Amino acid sequence: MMYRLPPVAGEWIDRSRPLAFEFEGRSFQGFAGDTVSSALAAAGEMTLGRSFKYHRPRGIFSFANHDANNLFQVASLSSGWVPNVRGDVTPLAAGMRVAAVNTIGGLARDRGRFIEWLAPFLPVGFYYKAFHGRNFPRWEQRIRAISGLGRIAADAPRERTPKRYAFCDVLVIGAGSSGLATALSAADAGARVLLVDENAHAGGCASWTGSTASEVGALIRRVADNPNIELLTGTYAAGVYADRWVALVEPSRMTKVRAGAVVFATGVIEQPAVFRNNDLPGVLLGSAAQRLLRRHAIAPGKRVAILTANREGHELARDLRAHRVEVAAVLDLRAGFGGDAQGLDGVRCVAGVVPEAAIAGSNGAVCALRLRSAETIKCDAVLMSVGFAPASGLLSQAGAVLQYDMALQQHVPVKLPPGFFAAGRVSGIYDCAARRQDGRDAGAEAAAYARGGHLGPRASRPESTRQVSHPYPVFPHASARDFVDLDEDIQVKDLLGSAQEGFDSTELMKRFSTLGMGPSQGKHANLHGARILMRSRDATLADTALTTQRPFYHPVPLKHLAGRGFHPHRHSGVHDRHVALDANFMTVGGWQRPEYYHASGRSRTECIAAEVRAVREHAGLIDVSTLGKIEIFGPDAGAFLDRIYTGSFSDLRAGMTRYGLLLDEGGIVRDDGVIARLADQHFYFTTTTSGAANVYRELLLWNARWRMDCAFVNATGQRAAFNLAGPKSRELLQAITDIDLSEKAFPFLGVREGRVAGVEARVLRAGFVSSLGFEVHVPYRSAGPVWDALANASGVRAFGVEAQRVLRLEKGHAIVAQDTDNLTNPFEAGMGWAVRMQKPFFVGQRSLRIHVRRGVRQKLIGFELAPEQVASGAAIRESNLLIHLGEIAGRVTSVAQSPTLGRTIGLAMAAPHLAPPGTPIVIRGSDGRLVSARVVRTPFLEAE
Amino acid sequence: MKIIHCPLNGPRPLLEFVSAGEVRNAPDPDACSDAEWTAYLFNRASVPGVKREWWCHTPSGYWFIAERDTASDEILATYDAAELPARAGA
Amino acid sequence: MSTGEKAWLRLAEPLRRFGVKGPRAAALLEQLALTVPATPNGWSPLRASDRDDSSNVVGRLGSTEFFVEEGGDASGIAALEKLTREGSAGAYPVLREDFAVVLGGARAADVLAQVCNVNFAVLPPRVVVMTLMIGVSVLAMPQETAEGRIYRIWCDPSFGPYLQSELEQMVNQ
Amino acid sequence: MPHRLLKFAFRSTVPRMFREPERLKDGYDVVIIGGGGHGLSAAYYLARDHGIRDIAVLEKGYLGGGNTARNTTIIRSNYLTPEGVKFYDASLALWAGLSEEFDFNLFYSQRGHFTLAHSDADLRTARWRAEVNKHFGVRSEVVDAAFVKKRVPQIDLACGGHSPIVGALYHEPGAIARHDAVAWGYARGADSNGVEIHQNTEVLGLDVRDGAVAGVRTSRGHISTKRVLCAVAGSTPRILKLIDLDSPLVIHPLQAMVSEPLKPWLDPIIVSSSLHAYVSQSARGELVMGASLDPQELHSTRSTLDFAEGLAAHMLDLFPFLSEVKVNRQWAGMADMTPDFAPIMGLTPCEGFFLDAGWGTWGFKATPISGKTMAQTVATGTPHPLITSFSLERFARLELTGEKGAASVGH
Repeated sequence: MMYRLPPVAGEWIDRSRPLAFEFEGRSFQGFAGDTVSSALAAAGEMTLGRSFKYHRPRGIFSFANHDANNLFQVASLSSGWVPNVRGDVTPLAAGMRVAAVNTIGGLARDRGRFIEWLAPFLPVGFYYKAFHGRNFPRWEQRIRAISGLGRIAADAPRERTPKRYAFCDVLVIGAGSSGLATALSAADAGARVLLVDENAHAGGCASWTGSTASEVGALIRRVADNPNIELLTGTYAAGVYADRWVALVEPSRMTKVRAGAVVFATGVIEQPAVFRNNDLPGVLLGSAAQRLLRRHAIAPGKRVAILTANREGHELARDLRAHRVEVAAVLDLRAGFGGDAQGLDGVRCVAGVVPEAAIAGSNGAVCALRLRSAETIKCDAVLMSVGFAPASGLLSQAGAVLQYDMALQQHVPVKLPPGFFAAGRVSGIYDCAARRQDGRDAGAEAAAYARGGHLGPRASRPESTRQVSHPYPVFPHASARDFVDLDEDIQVKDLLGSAQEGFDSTELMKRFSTLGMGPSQGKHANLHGARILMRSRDATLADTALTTQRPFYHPVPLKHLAGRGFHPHRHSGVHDRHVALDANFMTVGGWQRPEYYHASGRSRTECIAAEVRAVREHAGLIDVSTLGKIEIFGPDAGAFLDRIYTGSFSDLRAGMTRYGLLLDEGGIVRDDGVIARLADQHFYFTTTTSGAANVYRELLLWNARWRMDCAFVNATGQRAAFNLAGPKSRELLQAITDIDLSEKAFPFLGVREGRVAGVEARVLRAGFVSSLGFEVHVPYRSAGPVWDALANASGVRAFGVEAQRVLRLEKGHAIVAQDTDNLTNPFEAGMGWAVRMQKPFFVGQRSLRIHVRRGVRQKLIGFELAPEQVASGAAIRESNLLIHLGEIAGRVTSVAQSPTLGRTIGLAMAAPHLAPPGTPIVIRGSDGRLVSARVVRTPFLEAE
Repeated sequence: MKIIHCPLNGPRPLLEFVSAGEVRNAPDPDACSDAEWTAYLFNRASVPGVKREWWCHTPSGYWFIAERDTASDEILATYDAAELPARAGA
Repeated sequence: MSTGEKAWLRLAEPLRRFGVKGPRAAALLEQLALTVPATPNGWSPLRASDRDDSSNVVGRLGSTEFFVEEGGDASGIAALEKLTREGSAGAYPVLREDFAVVLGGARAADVLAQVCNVNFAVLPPRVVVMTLMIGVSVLAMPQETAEGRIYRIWCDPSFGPYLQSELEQMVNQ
Repeated sequence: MPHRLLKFAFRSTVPRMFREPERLKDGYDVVIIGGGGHGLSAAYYLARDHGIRDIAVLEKGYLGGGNTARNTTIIRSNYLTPEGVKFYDASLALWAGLSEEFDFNLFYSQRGHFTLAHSDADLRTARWRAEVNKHFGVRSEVVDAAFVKKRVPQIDLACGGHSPIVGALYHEPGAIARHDAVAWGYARGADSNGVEIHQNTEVLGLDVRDGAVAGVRTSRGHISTKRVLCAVAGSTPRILKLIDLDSPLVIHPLQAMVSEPLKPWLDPIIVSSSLHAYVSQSARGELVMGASLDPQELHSTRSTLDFAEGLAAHMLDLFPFLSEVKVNRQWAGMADMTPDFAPIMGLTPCEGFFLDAGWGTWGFKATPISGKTMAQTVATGTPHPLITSFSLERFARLELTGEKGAASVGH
């Protein structure tokens, strides 16, 4: 059983700050500096979780976020229940409530454990081979219910954690002895260094692999004192992206750092020995025991057996004894262990050991280890130190090439992309002095690269020949439970079975067996998986590549990725007026636009109808500031517009406007607007609200290609625009402007500059919603007073987008992208009148020639419903289909009940043979009812 | 995120740019056949390799040329469109 | 990187703004004895007589467009408006109703780091940066003043309320 | 417990699911380039329905290792155009029976599919699709926000107040399946019908004589054949280059990411075209999340951080309580996009060279029907009626399909 030791030099816990918390409903106490798992271990809790598939009891294994044994459902004071909290690395907080995930009825009495009895019936991929057929939905429900781990809490709040950008010359990932040395040498070379480590404190494993705590402490202090180094602990690099863009995940923030150079000092991940019951609580990695011991002053057990194949295992034994922990035996898989066992007199050291099985005691944790020699060693902990794999996830994300070194029995980077460097054990260098040397060299190289320089090849690379990894510490058992992947409960036979069935490449095996697909992404499993596969094919790891490693290195909470969540939106210069008028807003192209204005006691429809009537009978005012507004200056301005729009503009008289239709090169309608000529070399024109940004950018692109002599200004946001429409608009506007609005002085389609309400304005005669109307364009900051002057004119009523839709429909005007789609050309949209085919050139012209020759395949028509249909409650909505002889013959693109005409009118894209006015058509309502209508000429409303 | 060296604004993250795809010369619309025209409209040289593309730095509305390897996403050169004839000739 | 002192945000009222672009825009500035920043995307005090920390500045956007911000009687802007309105070939008026703020304080850089992916530390002192700030196109200009380094920021006025509220939230944290 | 499980307890060895032929033969009746879902499915139906068994499927990497392994497994038929709806509806009909047919559980799971509408423009498109779907007997309906809330009680209809959900297109047949298993199932089916599957076999060249296919040069030797079917998605341009065939295909990365396993809470598939995000929960409990294509052409499966950031933000707009849920892994596939968001299927100017491409973001759901229709097309030399509007010539005729209107997020 694990227990807390007296103070250990350099321990991370603060014994003066006890923290009370709850686990599975029972009360516990740990210390500040504990993780959830270490606090439980210190209290002697061996079983901390249940496994994914068989619900086997599980405890501390890697104690380093390399396995998923200890996943918890945690509620802290600050948050609701959080799923899948990694207890091994999550700092303990006062008042935490902790429960194991994936149990049915609690950790101790987990009813899920009975699933293991079915194990013989559940070979690898069993779910592919059963459950299908009639009853699948029922089976699937059960399978879903037992799969998955943590539970979401639907009432949990949206956490808004900040994100920040950072820049550094050299980013060093990993603050072990190699990383610390790297950072110092890079900083000495003048680089600004960012040093990150996922642990709560720097130092890594240095203090138990060759250095003393004080040596490491000294290194850390030098780093802390160096003004050129910023050290971030409790921070992991989650992903490495293009151009050395690295995601750093801190507890409550994500930093996106752009590094001039990156050094991976990420170290290694200890790999387990595979034998029967190697997953029992109390069977853990040697490095896990070291972390428990040195950081949290926890003894792995009262009487421990060490299963090893390297010097590290023997050092562990020495270390444990130094802390008065009884070592039952050091069991070495190697034929002999030379000098490794020095200083272990009195401890039984056996060479050439083959483990048979770990044996569970009454508490479910290990109580003995049986060897193939039939000997059984009583112990309450088995510590495995048989080899390592490089922590190479980030390296392979960066595009490094790793190769399996047969001498080391480890993958090592053989090729790193420019700007990336590696140092220390990740490169297979284990000797402590050599690791620091390697770090110093890498730091110098990285600093030089970040400055745009390059150091020559190193005089000498530290030798990396000491073999610390056993080539095949896998000891399959006839009755299995010899786990390769603890996340997924994958045993040796599962992998052999996959290979046997034909899934005998690393990728296929992974996918069929789900090896490495669990929360720890195979950190402790992929290597052995590959070894087992290769052996089954009589090959070695040198002959294959590991499966691709992708972001993230450790999982990242959505809140860190999402950040505060920004939603850019635009307000017109009179937004406050709309609010004051109780507008119902809608979002259009990023703008907040009034859909209609609430009137007390009136329904939405009534409000819209009233707004329409105001325009028809008197005058209405709409804010059209959202329209794109572009100016073109220069000698070629007219010629340029001739090439862009379908109409001709070089012959447009100054003071006049003309409709502009924009196509793409395929001849499809893209955008439209009104183009005004203010002076010989000065045009001002509008685009649709949603098209504004793209149209402006497209014009710039065309001119980057044509290089004509004109300059462009995007005035969209800089100018406000209001349309005063209706029979009374002229006299009302005349009262507040110095422009002569008389028909003679200011004809239809005219444009004038002058003052409106004392503000410099451009005024366009607009006919979109009514025969008589004036669009007033003024600077953004003057919008308020001008709106007030117009809105306060007698009887003027503000109207919104919905009323505008009805009004323009009555006038038979199509809206691009509502009444047209991705295949519509101008002739089909009834806009042929705006196309000057005889012009020398315009965008889309060449394609139109083909369209014309082929003839139209659809036509935009106007229709109206027979009054009796409306009376009978027939409802037609936009996108309802036209049906002809049982086939689809078109669709409704716009429809509305016209308050002015008292009829339901609409536009539809229809088969050409239905186009002639008077043709009866049939529309299928959403309820399936067939409604008869009649094609009519547009505009529906000639003149008010 | 990728860095693009805008000839006007210097190195900036991809976020600030949009691309209009490969630099392509339209055939003479009056001389070419329908087939040649539709081929220009739709067909692309989409085999991976180094391509000359139109890129726009959106905050400044500046269009320029980037030579990008569509296999590695590496950008080998960026320059003002005025240099296009010279570079294309080269 | 950051002292205890916070960052602050100030609306750049009542300064006036105007722009001019076109092949002869630079000539027009010179004609009015206004400074023409030497390099594209550089800025300088509006007149030779203006000090480095003056609020009267002219920024060069690319090579042929200029952005002027001026306080007091804004006589420079008035002159530019007049000439361009009368139509001066090759120099065209650009209406500038921008939303304008000044970000300053010891932790201004920390605020910028949350909203903008430009490393001002490595840029020349008299630079005008056209970039994106939390999704909005802005002009940003660092300036050394008695209050220390400040950042003058301009954007399309319709985005003003959004940018202001987001920046204020961050400044207040 | 299903009886099928019983036999496992008493069986030590299991047969290979598909053989691993030692060497390539000198010639085959049909050569299929691409051992993904589409290629294997075509091989299966050629052998089963058309008695053509002398087939080699050539796979550059491992079985189903391309987009079959990388897609997010959403299956639906709620398309916009008649040709699209009919094609994918036929696919769903085949999907339903596959597990039984292969005696291999593909975990084909009908979950219902919501396309959320955040604006009246969204609703207009939703209704358009619903009306066309219903016309062809496909179960799709425009539903209101309350209905969405009923099926997904946890969703935030206000989307944080930024783009409220005003309704949705609900497509009851919407389903997911275990993507790898689809390739394996077809491989097993093809293999048992005599088809040879050759992994790690790359096509290096194509022999064309007098405008007709004559043979295939591979990394493992030369094959003579008169019929070649190309089903290689993102690698199509590379293959077409071998016979100098131009196409409108452009390759874009399509990215996705997956969360840690959670206890089941999300039943249906949720798509928001305005927010460019979609999500479903797999049988393992993982949230499988994706968005729209990367904007630039790129022949790579690299991941980007900004993708994960943007998608995460939108996920939290829809499901704010997922703030603490962790994303385990992101990845990408190479989508071969067409200008009109519809596939390119059928004959080509090169006689005997058949093309199954342009699968963009919709290839997985078409796996069965693309195989079935291409099999008939290859066997008879004339396009299957369901694919005539997907021909390569449609672009030269300026007769594009109208699918683009509904495909802002291809899932």
